[in-house]
Amino acid sequence: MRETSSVADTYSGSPGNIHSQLDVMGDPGRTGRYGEYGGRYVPEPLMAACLELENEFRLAWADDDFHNQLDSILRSYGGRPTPVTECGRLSERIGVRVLLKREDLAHTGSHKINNVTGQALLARRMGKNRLIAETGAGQHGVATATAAAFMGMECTVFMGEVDTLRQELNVFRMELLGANVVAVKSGSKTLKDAVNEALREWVSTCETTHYCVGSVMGPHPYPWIVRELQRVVGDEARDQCRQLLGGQDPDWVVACVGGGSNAAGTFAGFTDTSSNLVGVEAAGGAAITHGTPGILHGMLSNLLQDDTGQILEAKSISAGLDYPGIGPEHAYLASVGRARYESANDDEVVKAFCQLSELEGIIPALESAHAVAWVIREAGKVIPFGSTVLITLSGRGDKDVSQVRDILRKSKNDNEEGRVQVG
Amino acid sequence: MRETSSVADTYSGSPGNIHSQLDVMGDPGRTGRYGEYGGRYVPEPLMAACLELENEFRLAWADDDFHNQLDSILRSYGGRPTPVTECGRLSERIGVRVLLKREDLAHTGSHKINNVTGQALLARRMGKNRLIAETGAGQHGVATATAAAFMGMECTVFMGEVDTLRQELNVFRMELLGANVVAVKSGSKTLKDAVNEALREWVSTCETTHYCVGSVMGPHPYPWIVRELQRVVGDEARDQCRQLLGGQDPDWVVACVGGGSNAAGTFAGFTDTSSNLVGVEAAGGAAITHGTPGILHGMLSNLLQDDTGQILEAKSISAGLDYPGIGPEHAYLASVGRARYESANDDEVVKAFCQLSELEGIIPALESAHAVAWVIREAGKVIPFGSTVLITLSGRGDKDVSQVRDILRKSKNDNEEGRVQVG
Amino acid sequence: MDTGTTTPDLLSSVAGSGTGEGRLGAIQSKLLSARDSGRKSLCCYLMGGMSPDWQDVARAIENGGADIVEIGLPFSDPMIDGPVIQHASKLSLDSGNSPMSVIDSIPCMDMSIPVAVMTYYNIIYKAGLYRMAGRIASAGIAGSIIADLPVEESDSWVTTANDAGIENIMLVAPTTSPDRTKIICDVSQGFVYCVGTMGVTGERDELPNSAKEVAAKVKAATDKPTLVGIGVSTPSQAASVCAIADGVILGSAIVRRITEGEGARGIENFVRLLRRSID
Amino acid sequence: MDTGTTTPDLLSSVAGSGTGEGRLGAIQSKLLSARDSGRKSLCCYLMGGMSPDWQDVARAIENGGADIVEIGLPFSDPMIDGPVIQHASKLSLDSGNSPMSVIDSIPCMDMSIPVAVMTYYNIIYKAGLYRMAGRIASAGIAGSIIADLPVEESDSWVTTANDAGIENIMLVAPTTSPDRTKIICDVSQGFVYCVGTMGVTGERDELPNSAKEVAAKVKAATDKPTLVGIGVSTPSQAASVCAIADGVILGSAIVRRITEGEGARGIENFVRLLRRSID
Ligand SMILES: Cc1ncc(COP(=O)(O)O)c(C=O)c1O
Ligand SMILES: Cc1ncc(COP(=O)(O)O)c(C=O)c1O
Repeated sequence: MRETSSVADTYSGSPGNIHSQLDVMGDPGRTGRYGEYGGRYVPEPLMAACLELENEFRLAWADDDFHNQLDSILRSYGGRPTPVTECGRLSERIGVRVLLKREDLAHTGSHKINNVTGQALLARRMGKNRLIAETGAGQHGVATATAAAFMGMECTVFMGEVDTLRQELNVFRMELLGANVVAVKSGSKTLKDAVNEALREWVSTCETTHYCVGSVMGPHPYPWIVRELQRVVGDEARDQCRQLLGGQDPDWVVACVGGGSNAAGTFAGFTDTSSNLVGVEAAGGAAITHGTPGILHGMLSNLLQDDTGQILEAKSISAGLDYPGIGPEHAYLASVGRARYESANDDEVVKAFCQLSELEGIIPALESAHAVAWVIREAGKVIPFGSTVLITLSGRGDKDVSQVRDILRKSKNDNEEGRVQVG
Repeated sequence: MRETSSVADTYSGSPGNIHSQLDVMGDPGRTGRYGEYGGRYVPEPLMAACLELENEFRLAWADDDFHNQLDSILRSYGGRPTPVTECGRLSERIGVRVLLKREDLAHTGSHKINNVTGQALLARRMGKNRLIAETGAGQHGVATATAAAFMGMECTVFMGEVDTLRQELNVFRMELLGANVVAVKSGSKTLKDAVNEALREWVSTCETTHYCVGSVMGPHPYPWIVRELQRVVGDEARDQCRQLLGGQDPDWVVACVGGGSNAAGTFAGFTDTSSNLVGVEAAGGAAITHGTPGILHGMLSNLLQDDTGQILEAKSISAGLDYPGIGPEHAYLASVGRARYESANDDEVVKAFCQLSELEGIIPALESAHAVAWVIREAGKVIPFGSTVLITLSGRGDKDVSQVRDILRKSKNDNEEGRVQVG
Repeated sequence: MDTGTTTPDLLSSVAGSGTGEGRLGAIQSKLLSARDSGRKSLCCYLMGGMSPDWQDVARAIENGGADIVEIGLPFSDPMIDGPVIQHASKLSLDSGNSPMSVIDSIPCMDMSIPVAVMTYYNIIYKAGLYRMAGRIASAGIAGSIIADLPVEESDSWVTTANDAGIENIMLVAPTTSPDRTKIICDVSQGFVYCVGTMGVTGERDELPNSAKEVAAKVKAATDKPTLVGIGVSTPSQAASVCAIADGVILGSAIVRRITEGEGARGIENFVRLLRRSID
Repeated sequence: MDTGTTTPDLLSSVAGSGTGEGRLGAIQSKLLSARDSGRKSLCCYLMGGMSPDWQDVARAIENGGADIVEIGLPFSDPMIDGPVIQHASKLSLDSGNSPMSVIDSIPCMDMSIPVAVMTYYNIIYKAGLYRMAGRIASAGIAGSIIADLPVEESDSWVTTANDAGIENIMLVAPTTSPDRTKIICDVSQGFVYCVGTMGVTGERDELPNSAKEVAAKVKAATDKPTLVGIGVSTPSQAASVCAIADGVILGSAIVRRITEGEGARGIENFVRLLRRSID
């Protein structure tokens, strides 16, 4: 752990199989460090809960019974394994072979169910019968409410007031699932404030309540727990790819990055291969590209912040990527060069959303469309023609259809107005 | 085939394993008869296309390559097999053991993908590069547009104008997938008129276009083709149930019935077992309970119609069950007593929708909620306590969430107004 | 359940049934004698009950020189009809008509040319085949055209209709195979209805090639009168088709005019134009 | 990346570090001498920059009889703060203040009681630990309280702060284990901040039982001054806690009054009430 900076020096900028010797994406230890990133920056009242959680997770994760229970729920309830789909038409169009890991087919429509199922089981193991969660667009909130319903637990979801209005239907969906949704009115009234509020709630209830964090973020052990719970995505995908590719791994493995859980879970399956790993952030929320190291929500990672350390709002078309930070392990992977982080802007993303729909009959989540957009853009450039690319399609786009419709209508109207003015 | 009425006499009213000797749900022959039901009542211009389709299907269905292709797409693209989920909390609540066959996890969110994938492959085999389809709520339209996108085919979907307004988002979804959506302005401007219009379009284009019928309805060979393509639901479910139930079959097998494709596909896996088969219609579209035999859309079956043979509009909370007819094989199964057909009303359905969401974390399609509603109502009555019930959850309810929200709000307001008046 | 379901198992079983043979009905004799005298035949369609003056219009059609008048019995779901006739069907039902009420009003119209009813099978099936055949026959109606009753499914109705003295007219389409054409021609009575185009009823600017082709195909298969309908919209198109066919059937062109408010007089003039174009 | 990341790997490595020993800082000496003279201590919090007159209010707190004034440095995401202090933080930032501007205005306030700053670690981390420690020290500020810097992560800051002569005050919570309490008490300087309740900052009607329990726990573990904050809102609650603790910290009760427009005079009176209740 202490050799971090020398490791970073040796490997930075050179992705490839040289890293297979490293124990990347392993156990971050008691301090929860990924190189210099991670850690556990929480007020003392939360320390006991964090320590208990770490201990319980260590026990559970070493326990075959726990794995069996989790695997069985994910299989018979969550719809795992999800398939890998060969995208014939898109591949032909762009000249690289595209495979999609289909988390859109998982129950509740995204990879989030993998994480919440594991955490709900863990909570039950700890004797806690209540889950709280933060949510941005609502995907993680819906997933948490789902797991709580299935396991008969209480559930409260914190959601920025702005988001509750933007995603009114997801609020109702959570309520249908029996959850109590709290509209957070502090700060920017969006995801980061929902996290703050969930942490605040957790401070006063941590003895009976488990905080079900939605991505590879937060204080140790969350980034580790969530990555391990999402590892199933990468593990499945690697086996499936090897079957499809005659034992080979894909040349590129690409996933979108909000907090970074679907990317972390995917990458975890490929760290010991020679695949190039790419995380794609929203251009307006690119914590790796435009962020600087800082501490938020219990972790040291890259953040969008001003010079005085005030956290900035992320702004992107996809609510699920509207987070001003990134999981600390991604900051680490970027710093050592084992993964690279790129971004895609809103226009490209809408185009990719439409292209994947039209060419493959798969409407991606706007979040996932970031990964697709980057691959489309870089095919024949960064990604050589003829390469094989695995994209994790983290979720389905049904939730985004009305937003995209409005965007397309608006841009159509703008164009028409433009034309009228010209003519 | 000619012994139909004596068969009906012998067995009517006595469901059970006595039927395992019968070739129920087998090949309906060249005439496409299920007892007295079915047939092929189409204008002469469509006969050639129907005959060609039957011939091609017979060849394809006897062809291992075709099955391999289909199975492979359903597996790697469609998300099959879908799991069977044990509903612990609902079971405890109602005193019967409930298992769900999870078609909600299939790509596009319902069992419809099984059918359209098969028909699209069949169309390609016939050298037809264009699909047309009717749709009510939009599920079959979305599924058809999806298959067309995936296979690079053209697609036009006919949808009643009333439905295009009610389900505006699904219209956009189909357009995203590259389909052309035609708002049908004739008749009641709903599903049955969309079928009429699709048939009309087919008359003028049948040499290049395949009509992708959405349920076990229409002229022979459609009811047969669609049942065979949905058989995968029942076949999978039977194996999965036997695994779960120590080699036993469920006592009851229940599915909702619009046209009847998910029920037919499910039942097909269980006809040779001793399971009781139950199809649940919408109370406002109960063609078996309230309909009389007649001819519509190319088939002889039970229809909602007036004394003079004019077809009536079905009215239910779930657009997918708003069809005034039912697949002819269901009329047959009802007449010989191999399956029974029940109905659930809108109130029960909304309640079941909420209960399944809250108890199991699964938001069902309103269509599927009919099957759940009947089981909840009859647990401990028609269904003895302690029985095992397999319900096919034909689809997910995301599409219905906003409608249910409006219904619940309205009934809450009504109640409050009522209270105010009383007080 | 009535006899509507006793359909033949296979097309081949129909082939030899020869229901088309035997004594000639009013429609077939009229059309044959026209042909024998070198005249082309004209059959005009209107939807029963579509307008308050529909009975006058039917008589105007007779007066204009049609050989046969075809009267639609309204059905909620007219699958082979285009917008014009769909709308007429809806108008009829909306003004309180029913298939039976249309049938029952035929006798008092006192037509002297043969009348055929055109409808969909459910109308007959729901009423009961025997009952419906009796009702049609007692109304003095000579023939029936059931749009969605292909030859495979036609046995029950043909038998019942024949017993009541009704000629059942069958359709041949451009896509109908030669073998099948032969069988349909055998079974069809009155005349053989050649579907002039692959499509629904409705007017078209151009006469499709298929109109003549299907007529030629049918004429090669049978001696029965061969009329072309669907896709024939104007006097000149009618004339063109009659170069091959024994006559034409016009529906939408007439129904549209009625819908647009053209009265009996106007329709009579239009029919006269048609008559002249094929004479 | 700066030294903020050189944290101890294990809690145990902190235990022996004994940073709490050595020469006493201004805060700790003041509180110890109060205790030695049998007086309870009062520490009052306000958010720097939250109102135009905040500096006057700080002086009023001194005049009212507080022993320590705690000044919040505004942060956008104050995770352990309830709505009252969150809002104050936002008010401060919205009126153009920054953590540095607050620090820089302390000297001219000319306080004669020790000042501690209270903030979140990102404010320090982003500025750079060394730079921030220097700035705080040159402003004459005696102590720091970093809400989200638990003992495991505190090594770098404590070292840097100590070098600059700043006392870093650490928190003990009701859920903190005995072992851990011991370690935190060892590391904490100035005083030990006992978190009186499991919850965020904010006023409460009742003094939670945990307030006295945590004070007792800490007093059993250390001789350092033991002050209870979070969950203490009124003079009588303050008095009640001081039955066990060496003093109390009031934040939200003061900040709310400022937010509601209470000026320096009003706050001074409130502080006087508090002072009287614990004397
Ligand atoms: C479909 C989908 N993909 C991706 C994300 C981003 O989260 P993460 O980066 O943790 O995978 C979200 C978050 O809501 C999401 O809903
Ligand atoms: C989810 C779902 N279930 C059921 C149905 C009814 O169709 P069927 O009876 O053919 O299964 C539909 C039709 O749209 C549907 O969308």
